[in-house]
Amino acid sequence: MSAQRVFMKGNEAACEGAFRAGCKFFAGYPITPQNEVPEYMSKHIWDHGGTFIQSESEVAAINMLMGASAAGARAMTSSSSPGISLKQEGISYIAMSELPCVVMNVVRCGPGLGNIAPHQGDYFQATRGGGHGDYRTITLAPNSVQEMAQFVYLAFELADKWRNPALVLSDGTIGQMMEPVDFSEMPYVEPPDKSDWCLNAHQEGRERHLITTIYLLAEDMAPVHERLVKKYERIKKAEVRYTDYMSDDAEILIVAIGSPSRVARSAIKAGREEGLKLGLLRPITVWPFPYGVIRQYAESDRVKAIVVTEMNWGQMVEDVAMAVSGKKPVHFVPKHGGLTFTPEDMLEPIRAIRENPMNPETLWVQT
Amino acid sequence: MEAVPEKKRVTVDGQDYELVFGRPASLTSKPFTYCPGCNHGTIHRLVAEVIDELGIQHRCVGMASVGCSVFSYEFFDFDFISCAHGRALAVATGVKRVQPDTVVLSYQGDGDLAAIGTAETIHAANRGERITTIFVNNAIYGMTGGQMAPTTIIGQRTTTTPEGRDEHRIGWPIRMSEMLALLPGVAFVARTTCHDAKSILKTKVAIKKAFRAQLEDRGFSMVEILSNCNVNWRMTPQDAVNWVGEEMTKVFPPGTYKDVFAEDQEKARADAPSKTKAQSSEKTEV
Amino acid sequence: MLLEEYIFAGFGGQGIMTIGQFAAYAGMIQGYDTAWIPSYGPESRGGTANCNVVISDDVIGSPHTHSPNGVIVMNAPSFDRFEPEVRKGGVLVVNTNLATQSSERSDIKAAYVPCADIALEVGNEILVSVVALGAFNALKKVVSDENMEQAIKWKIPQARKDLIDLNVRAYYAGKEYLEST
Amino acid sequence: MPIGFIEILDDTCKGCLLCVAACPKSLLHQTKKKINKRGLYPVEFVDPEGKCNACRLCAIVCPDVAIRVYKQPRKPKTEQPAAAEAKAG
Repeated sequence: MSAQRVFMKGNEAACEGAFRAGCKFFAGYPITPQNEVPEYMSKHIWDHGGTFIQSESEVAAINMLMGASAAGARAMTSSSSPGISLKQEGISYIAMSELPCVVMNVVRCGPGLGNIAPHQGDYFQATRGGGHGDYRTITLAPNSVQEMAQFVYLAFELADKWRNPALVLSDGTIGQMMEPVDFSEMPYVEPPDKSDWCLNAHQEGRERHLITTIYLLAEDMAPVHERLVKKYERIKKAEVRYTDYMSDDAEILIVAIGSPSRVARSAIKAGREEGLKLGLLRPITVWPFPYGVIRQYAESDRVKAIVVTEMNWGQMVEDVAMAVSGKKPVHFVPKHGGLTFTPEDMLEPIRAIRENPMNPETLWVQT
Repeated sequence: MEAVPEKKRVTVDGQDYELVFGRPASLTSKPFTYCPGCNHGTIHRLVAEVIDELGIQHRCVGMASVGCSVFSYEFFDFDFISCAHGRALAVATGVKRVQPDTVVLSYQGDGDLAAIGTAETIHAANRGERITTIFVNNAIYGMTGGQMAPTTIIGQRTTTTPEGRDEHRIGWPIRMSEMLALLPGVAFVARTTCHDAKSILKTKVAIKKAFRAQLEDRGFSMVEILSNCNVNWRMTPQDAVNWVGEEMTKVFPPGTYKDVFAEDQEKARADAPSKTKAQSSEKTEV
Repeated sequence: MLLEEYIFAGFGGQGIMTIGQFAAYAGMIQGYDTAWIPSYGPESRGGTANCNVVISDDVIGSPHTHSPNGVIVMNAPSFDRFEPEVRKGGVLVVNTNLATQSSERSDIKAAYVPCADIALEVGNEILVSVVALGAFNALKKVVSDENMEQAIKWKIPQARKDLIDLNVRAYYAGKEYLEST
Repeated sequence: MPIGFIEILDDTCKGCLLCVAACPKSLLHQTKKKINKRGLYPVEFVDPEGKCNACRLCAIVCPDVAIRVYKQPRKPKTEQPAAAEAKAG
């Protein structure tokens, strides 16, 4: 094992990932369970030549990010569910302005204030745009402290590559836990030069730069939409990421992200000891979603059923069901209210599914 | 609608004439699209003139807010970004912190700055962000068709106060300049009007001071400019500017509410007697 | 295969979170994968608090543990809640200064340590949890004492050398109490 | 010879008439003789007696920068104030 490992919280590791990616601006507002992010940022971002602002609201934070990004900096904000709802306005504007930025959501339980326990109720919000209008945000779902750092690092890269907001969809467990992290794969980088489009004080002798989201005439707006749609199509082709575990010979495929995907790993190990041939497919990008690979599993004769485990009332399961397209039964095993899964919570319904792949108890049926 | 290009000098009947009033360089050639008589145009011109005189056109970055001035970037000839309703000062904060060399201009109306963006306004001011804000207060929502604004005065009829603004139902017009003047982060805040030539010239002086506050790194600056919306007020342009001068100024008294430059001078004056004493004693010694 | 799952529980302010981090960090430098997670929230100030520690020689699945094989309870409510959860063959350390119950289970190894008394002897009441950790690790022996010392030095700022020394002494005091009884 | 004169950009003028009220010599009028590209009646400048002294009040109140003001250069005095101004600046 590497000697370079440091032991830290997921929320702090995310900040370190950001520093290594050259993040120079952070604005945020306190909300549990992501408070370590602004705390860590406020302490360390100055050493990296950046700026930290504790904003008056999440609404202001995301708009500060818009300004910082428009001015050419790699910029990041983080929040937890209710705060991310407030940020949706700004994310919509940033997406339409085609500005890069990174937004991290350490998801807690909603709706409303809910509670501060880990949850996955913001999946739809993250993968369907989230704010008003028609847009998408690249969304990465880490399941370890290592990935908190790595995915924030990657999110900056993808955001700049596509000039689009990139989301890191974490959850309270991943944000709050401490684990060893290895930063050797995350060298410090200089952010790309954006002076060909950013707002700056060096306008002499060049065309002025305009960043706007308003096109009052439909015939002006249509080409902009077309450009965005084409971009999203290219992202869908280029950026799908996923990982699997023991899925080569699996008869029942579990699809999970975030902390439930870790529990699923424990469940698969325990299940295999009692003869259940289980495997895991874990999307890393939930937008773009790995429809193709799930479809392949669904089309395989070996796979008898697909089980989606989520800490919500059923969100990602709809994407999975879309990918499976009725070729195999899709089951949904949820956890509500901020409770966390135990491996047994997953194994018990899976045993029933093995007995009856159409077991109505867990079968996901869309009416 | 390109006008004939400006000539700096013309000769008429053998007599040379110089252009003494033309279009500022910081404005694009596009004619304003505001309603006839609307002071947005006047204020745009004043801001552009000040930017020209300070020689900062190519350092300026503008925030276009939501309201009638949403397309202000069509008219100002420097980098611009259009912001969500009320969020201009948050966006401006981001720009200024990342590019401190820029001169950041935020151009906002009353709905934007004093209703939906109140929090952003107060906190940008309180952080003392080096931003210059032009706050155009015309006591009404112009672009959406004449609804009540936070600055609508008592008794004023709008499409959402058809009987006139009733303070018992909806509260009083909000005085932003007076409020912001209380914040230590604010370097300069003044309220001016645009209802006649004299007040327009005063407005220009205030705008210049506001930019100076930013250029000299003193803090947040804002000029609240009482403007008209003759169309939604259902008045002629002349009646509307008269109403600004006669009625609006009663509720929104023009004046300078915070001025670090004046405070500097006052301090210098207060220190002066002791200095002159010291100097004179030195002299006697010599 | 090594899979150690611990729950440390007590009042907020007793240093429960800190000893969890000591154990997890020590596990990491010993070469294992480790995870630490608090039960976080508003109740973490002054109320009951607990944290989970997982140490494994394989990739760690769930960081939450529901059947721990090692538990420290620093007060009576924590005893009531977690004593029944200890896995068969697991270890339970009880701070007898605040938890006067004793376990009737024969399938676990329980140790009763007057942590607060020992901490006071060492020099400060705030060391109460570190004493418990010393006793706990004397039973567990999963990570070495040297690595525990390293963990203490990692967590406490170098400028507070006095505190580091106190913590190390408290750890060994707990260990010695257990070994002497 | 008049001291000054103004040029009204017909297609920029929106006929708001603020300049008409501002002119101390009443040299500006809404004539309705012509209609501009916007479909509005631009203001007309009529100064047969050469009264305009290029005071700029019309241009100052014009919300559309539709008025250009021209003025005879001051004869020998021009140098001095300009130099003084430059020093002050």
